Amino acid sequence: MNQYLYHVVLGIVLAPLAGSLIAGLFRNQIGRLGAQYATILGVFISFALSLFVAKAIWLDGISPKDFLGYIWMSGNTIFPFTFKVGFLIDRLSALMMVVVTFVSLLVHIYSIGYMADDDGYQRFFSYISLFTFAMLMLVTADNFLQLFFGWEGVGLVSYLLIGFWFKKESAIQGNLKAFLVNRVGDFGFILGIAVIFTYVGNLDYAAVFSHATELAADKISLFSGTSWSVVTVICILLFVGAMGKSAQVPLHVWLPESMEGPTPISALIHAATMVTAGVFMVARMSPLYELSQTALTLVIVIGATGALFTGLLAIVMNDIKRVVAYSTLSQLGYMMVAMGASAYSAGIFHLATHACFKALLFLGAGSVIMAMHHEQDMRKMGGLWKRMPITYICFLIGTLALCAIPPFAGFYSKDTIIEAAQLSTIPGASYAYYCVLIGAFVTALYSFRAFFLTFHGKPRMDHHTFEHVHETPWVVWVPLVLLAIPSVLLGAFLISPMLYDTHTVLGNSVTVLSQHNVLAEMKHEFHGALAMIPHALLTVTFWLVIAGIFVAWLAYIKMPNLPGWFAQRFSLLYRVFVDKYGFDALNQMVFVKGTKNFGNALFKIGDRKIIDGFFVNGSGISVRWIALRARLAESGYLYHYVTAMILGLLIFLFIMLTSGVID
Amino acid sequence: MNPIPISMLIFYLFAGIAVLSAIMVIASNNPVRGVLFLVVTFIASSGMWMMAQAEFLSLILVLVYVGAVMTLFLFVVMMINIELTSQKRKFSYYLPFGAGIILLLVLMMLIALHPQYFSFGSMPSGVLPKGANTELLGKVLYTNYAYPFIVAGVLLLTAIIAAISLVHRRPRDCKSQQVTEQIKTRRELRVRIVNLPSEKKED
Amino acid sequence: MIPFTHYLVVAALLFAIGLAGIILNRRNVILLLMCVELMLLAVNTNFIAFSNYLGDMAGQVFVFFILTVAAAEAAIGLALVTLLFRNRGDIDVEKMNLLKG
Amino acid sequence: MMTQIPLLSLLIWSPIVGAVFTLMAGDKRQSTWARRISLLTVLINMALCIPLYLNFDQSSASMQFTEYLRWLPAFGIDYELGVDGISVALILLTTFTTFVALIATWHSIKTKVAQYSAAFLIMQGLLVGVFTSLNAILFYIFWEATLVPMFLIIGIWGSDNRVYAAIKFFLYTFLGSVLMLIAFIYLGMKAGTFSLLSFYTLPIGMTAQILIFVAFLLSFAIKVPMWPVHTWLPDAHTEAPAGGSIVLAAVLLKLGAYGFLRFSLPIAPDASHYLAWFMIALSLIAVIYIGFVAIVQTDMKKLIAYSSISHMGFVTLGFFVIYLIVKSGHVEQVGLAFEGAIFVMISHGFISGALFAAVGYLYERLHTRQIKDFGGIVNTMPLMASFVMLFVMGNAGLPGTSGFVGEFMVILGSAQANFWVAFAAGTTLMLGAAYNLWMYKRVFFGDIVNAQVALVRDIKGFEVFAFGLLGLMVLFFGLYPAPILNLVHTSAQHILTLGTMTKL
Repeated sequence: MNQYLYHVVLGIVLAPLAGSLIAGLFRNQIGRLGAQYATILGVFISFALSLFVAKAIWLDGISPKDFLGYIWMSGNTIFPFTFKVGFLIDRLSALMMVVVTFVSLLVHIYSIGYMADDDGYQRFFSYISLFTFAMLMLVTADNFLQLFFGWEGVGLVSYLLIGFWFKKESAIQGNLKAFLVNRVGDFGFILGIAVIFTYVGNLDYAAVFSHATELAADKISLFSGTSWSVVTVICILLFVGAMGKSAQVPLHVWLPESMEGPTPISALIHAATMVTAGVFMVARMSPLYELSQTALTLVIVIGATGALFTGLLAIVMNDIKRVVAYSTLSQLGYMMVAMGASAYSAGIFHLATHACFKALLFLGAGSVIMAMHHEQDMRKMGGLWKRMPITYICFLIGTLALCAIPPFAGFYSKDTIIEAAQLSTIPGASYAYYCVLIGAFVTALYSFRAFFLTFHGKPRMDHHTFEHVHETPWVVWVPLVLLAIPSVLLGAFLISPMLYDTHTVLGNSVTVLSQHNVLAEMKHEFHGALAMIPHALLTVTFWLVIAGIFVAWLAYIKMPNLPGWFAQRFSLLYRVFVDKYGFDALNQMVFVKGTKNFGNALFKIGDRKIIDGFFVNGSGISVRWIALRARLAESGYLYHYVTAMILGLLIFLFIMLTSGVID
Repeated sequence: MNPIPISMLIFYLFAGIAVLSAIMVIASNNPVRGVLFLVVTFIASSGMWMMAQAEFLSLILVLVYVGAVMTLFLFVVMMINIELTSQKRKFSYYLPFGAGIILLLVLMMLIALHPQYFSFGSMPSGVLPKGANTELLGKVLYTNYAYPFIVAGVLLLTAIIAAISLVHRRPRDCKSQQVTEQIKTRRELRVRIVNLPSEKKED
Repeated sequence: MIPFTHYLVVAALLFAIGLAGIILNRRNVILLLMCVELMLLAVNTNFIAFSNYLGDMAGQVFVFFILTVAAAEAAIGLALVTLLFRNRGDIDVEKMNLLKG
Repeated sequence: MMTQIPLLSLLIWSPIVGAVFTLMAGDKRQSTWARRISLLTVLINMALCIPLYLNFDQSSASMQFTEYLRWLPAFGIDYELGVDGISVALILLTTFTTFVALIATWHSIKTKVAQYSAAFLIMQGLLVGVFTSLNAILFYIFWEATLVPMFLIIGIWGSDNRVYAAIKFFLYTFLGSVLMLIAFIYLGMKAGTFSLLSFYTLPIGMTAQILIFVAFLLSFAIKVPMWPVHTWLPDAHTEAPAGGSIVLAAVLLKLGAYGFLRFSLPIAPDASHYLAWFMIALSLIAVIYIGFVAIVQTDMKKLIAYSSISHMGFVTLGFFVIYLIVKSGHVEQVGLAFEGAIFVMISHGFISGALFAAVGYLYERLHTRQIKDFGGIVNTMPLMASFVMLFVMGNAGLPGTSGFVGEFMVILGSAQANFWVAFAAGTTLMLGAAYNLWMYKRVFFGDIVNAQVALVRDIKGFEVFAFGLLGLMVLFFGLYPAPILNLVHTSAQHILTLGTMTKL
């Protein structure tokens, strides 16, 4: 069974890689169809095998398995370490594998239609398969090295895909920004790994987790006079990595700009999978995070801040994809709040439902964009519901799920998170609770704003364009439908097994200390998925959502002048939102310009002036200066030389006589 | 006070002549006179050498040096027509400097000769073997110093060849045809093709 | 016998005069050659004095060779002077500063 | 174990003999014969490397394949050769790099091809000589001799400002070496022989050790180059032809690092220990300062040259951070940073070589190296762009490429010493990505900016072959670094034992 399962896991991970290599290396030989089928087959195999592994884990109940791939490197007495590539198959990674391969498969299919008339067709499929491979490496890793490999690997493919349309200046600007901001996170991440390694001497999860309590007891002094628990330092550093990858404030700036990539990418990478890697990582590291109250506080505060404040920005965005992108930022904040509240299962639950409905929203938006001939500005849409009914319904389902309307999937996961934040006792939890509560209102407002602007109201494009808008081909809408189904049902079906059953879906692959266990408290209130619906009607969350929808309807359908009036009345606030709290300006000023200026200063003053100018060329110049003066002694006259000789002779004679050498 | 021996007197005479005429060599304005004073110096020195029992060399100095080398000097001085523009002024201008240096040098040597530094006692003082100076020299020269002697001969030969080849005048202003040069020439050496832009019409 | 040091003093004087000649002479190259001859003479005198004092023929042999070399030197030097005069028209020492840095 | 064939001598002298034949072949008939002979010579040398690698006993720390010929016994100067694992790795790198440099610039050199190829062959032989010498004077001779072919390559086949660059290169590196010679002579006088292994066991006082260390430091630091004696490198690289840049970056810079581990650490361990903080500070300045400087470069070659300096900062950091690790009590773990540094040396050879080759290809086609003259190359040279993406990512230290492995090991090792050292070293993750990708964006991405770019043709033939080989190396050692590390484990341990043992 073990050997068998090992090969299955290898198949899951390597099938997309094989597809990617075939599509990438032989793109001219196999053509568009070949590339498309090779990659889809690869991902499909991966998906099917993931389901098989999932079945083995949950239904057959096999215990977590740790497979050794190969020894990356190992050493001798002065190098008593072993770095390896290995696969950890447990409940968490099985769930992630299913989510990743499922969304990836649908995005592959969807891309057939979306990318149909693009020159880089094969390249595109090669990239997304490569991404699937990297993501699978990330979720199946059994050690930090491989985690980091997958971590950076998805970053690379994300970079390549955002810049897929490399002729577009905004695209290549966006991908550079995405990679660099991610690298800032990775900087923290690798330092975290380094600290772990210093104290444990091993990068395997199992070894690290078994040393967790010692890490919590050890102290590290980073600044003189301070003394921190090692586990806190590790968790904060790793969380910096998660902030980069999962776009948490203040490292969130890259995600909106990543929307310059093709829409399927936004769905796959920047909504469903890659950006949730940080959430996954925190869940995976739960045995460490549980031991550090400080780190959990940081997680919950950062998460809550992101959940509320990036949501507010979505209200003023006009680009349909940007709205969805900011909503992703907001939802990622929710997931982090769940992590911070130690409700790891709830966070992962939200991750799964969010993967479905956010992918649905993105693909729906992509469908709209396709129909509108790559127009993304919502101010030029409107009234599309008649023209593209399937997209309309799917988008509505996605929006409802996002807004947490019962009984859609988002309701169950999000409601749980809000409640978890309320119950959590760690510092910062109450702040988080109010953030996510207001966030629910904001979510409803912006998502229905986008919905109304796009599908309702009067068409704001010219008549000719409107006439030509029609439903997209089946390869596009079938994935929408396939995603819409779980967006409706997943929550209700999964909530009990995920959160409350005796043997939950995640089981012992996450660790929760009893004093943090908010889900255990909530379990007493839980009486089945259906019972939650009437109960929800009595909660403040639900009514905030309804209020949000109502305001959106009021402002964008009933009284379309309201937003303009509002923007004028509160122009300062409006500007703050449009400027995205000034993060972009700050980055541009401090980091981009600052780096360039600093580099220029070092180069021009340090290298050119001081080192090269003063020392290097200076020594050359001084030699020349001395030589120019020394040559004057060379008069060329014989008698001068003779005089010099005699004087020298005299001096030596004198020295010999006085020093008594002759004796 | 002991009477000064006659040999000492003779030595002082020679020495005085040598030094004085040496001074005249460098002080005289006319090169011909300078050469002649040099001859006097050599002859006086020859006398001193004679007194030091180096008869052969002293005669050789007169015969070969004065007879041949100095004559050569005279020839050259006379052959080259030097304008005797007065440079006396410069001479006297530099004289104190030169005299100072000489003085210092001589002083230093005199000090060096002082017994305190120059201990003769440690030197093996000996007497030249009995016999004719020429024979003695010949014996050593043709036995122990045979090779240097040969080399000296070669050196003289080389000097002769060098002197001749330096001064030898080739027939000048001979305008002969050099066929090889003409054949070996290439086009690039003779003709240069220049691209001249055609003139544009004034608009 | 004439004291040995007398010879050395005379030789030193001759040598110094030769040197002074080189320094003071600004006119012609031939005088330089003559000064060199003078210095060689001084050196030879020293050799002879030592030879006599030490009773060793080696000093005289040296003088013999020095005479040879001096003759060769004089011959080549004069040839050069001739050549110089032929090419430049004068043998003025002050105009010979091709080595000027 | 002992082979009858003097393998090392063959590796040193056969390229030089080949160079003589190449020169004899001359530039007649479009230099066909010169090219063929030089290629054949390099291939023979690569074949010679196979028995070297296979017969090398990885479990032994002693010098292997030793050769000994009496040369100047009166002075203790002998023809003494031998290799350990680190030398073998560098010899393989040298041979491989020369091969790549020759085929990468197969068509780009048009004048004096025979002399050009011969210079490379001679340099290869001399470099192998440096890596195999076990006698200080022999080492010094090879060390200085390598300057000559490089000087010629830059000075003859370089671009506009080549004379300034060549002289700067020569004088700069020469200056440092002289002090090394003085240190050698001192050691030689003291030991009575110039044999390297006898230097290792020679007890030396602290003051003498520090003086020796400083003398070595100047010589090796200039060669590495370390900040602040690095300014010759950007100029030399900028002006050198592509092949010269490849060899310069891939192998010549490693001479300095090799010197540190072969001479400074074992001969003056106490001084190394005493001055470790200074070396670490210089290394970190190199990593950060040079990273910033690289960002603002406008010339592609300069940018890559600066990135080389930054990477070499990692090498020296790895060498000297071991003393901090020892001090912080992780004595048994010093191998990580140290071997990481060695790995950076090897990996940097592949990546920077490839990047310089890439700039060479672009220069050959567009006759400019200025970043602003490019843009949208990916439209016309997709294959080239793909390869360069791989190398740029390797240069930025992406996991899965060889560039990552060494940096990862050094950062992890530094964290064992001090968190802030690792912090400073880790900034390269951001800076490296910034300068590499920003350059890539401006050169390759975007729309076609001018007519020259629109007409340029993609790489093909030998160019693709060279890139393919390098890319294979970058990926292979990124995914499976064990072969190199297995090669150097025992030798590194031996050097570390010597380097952490007091000689007072």
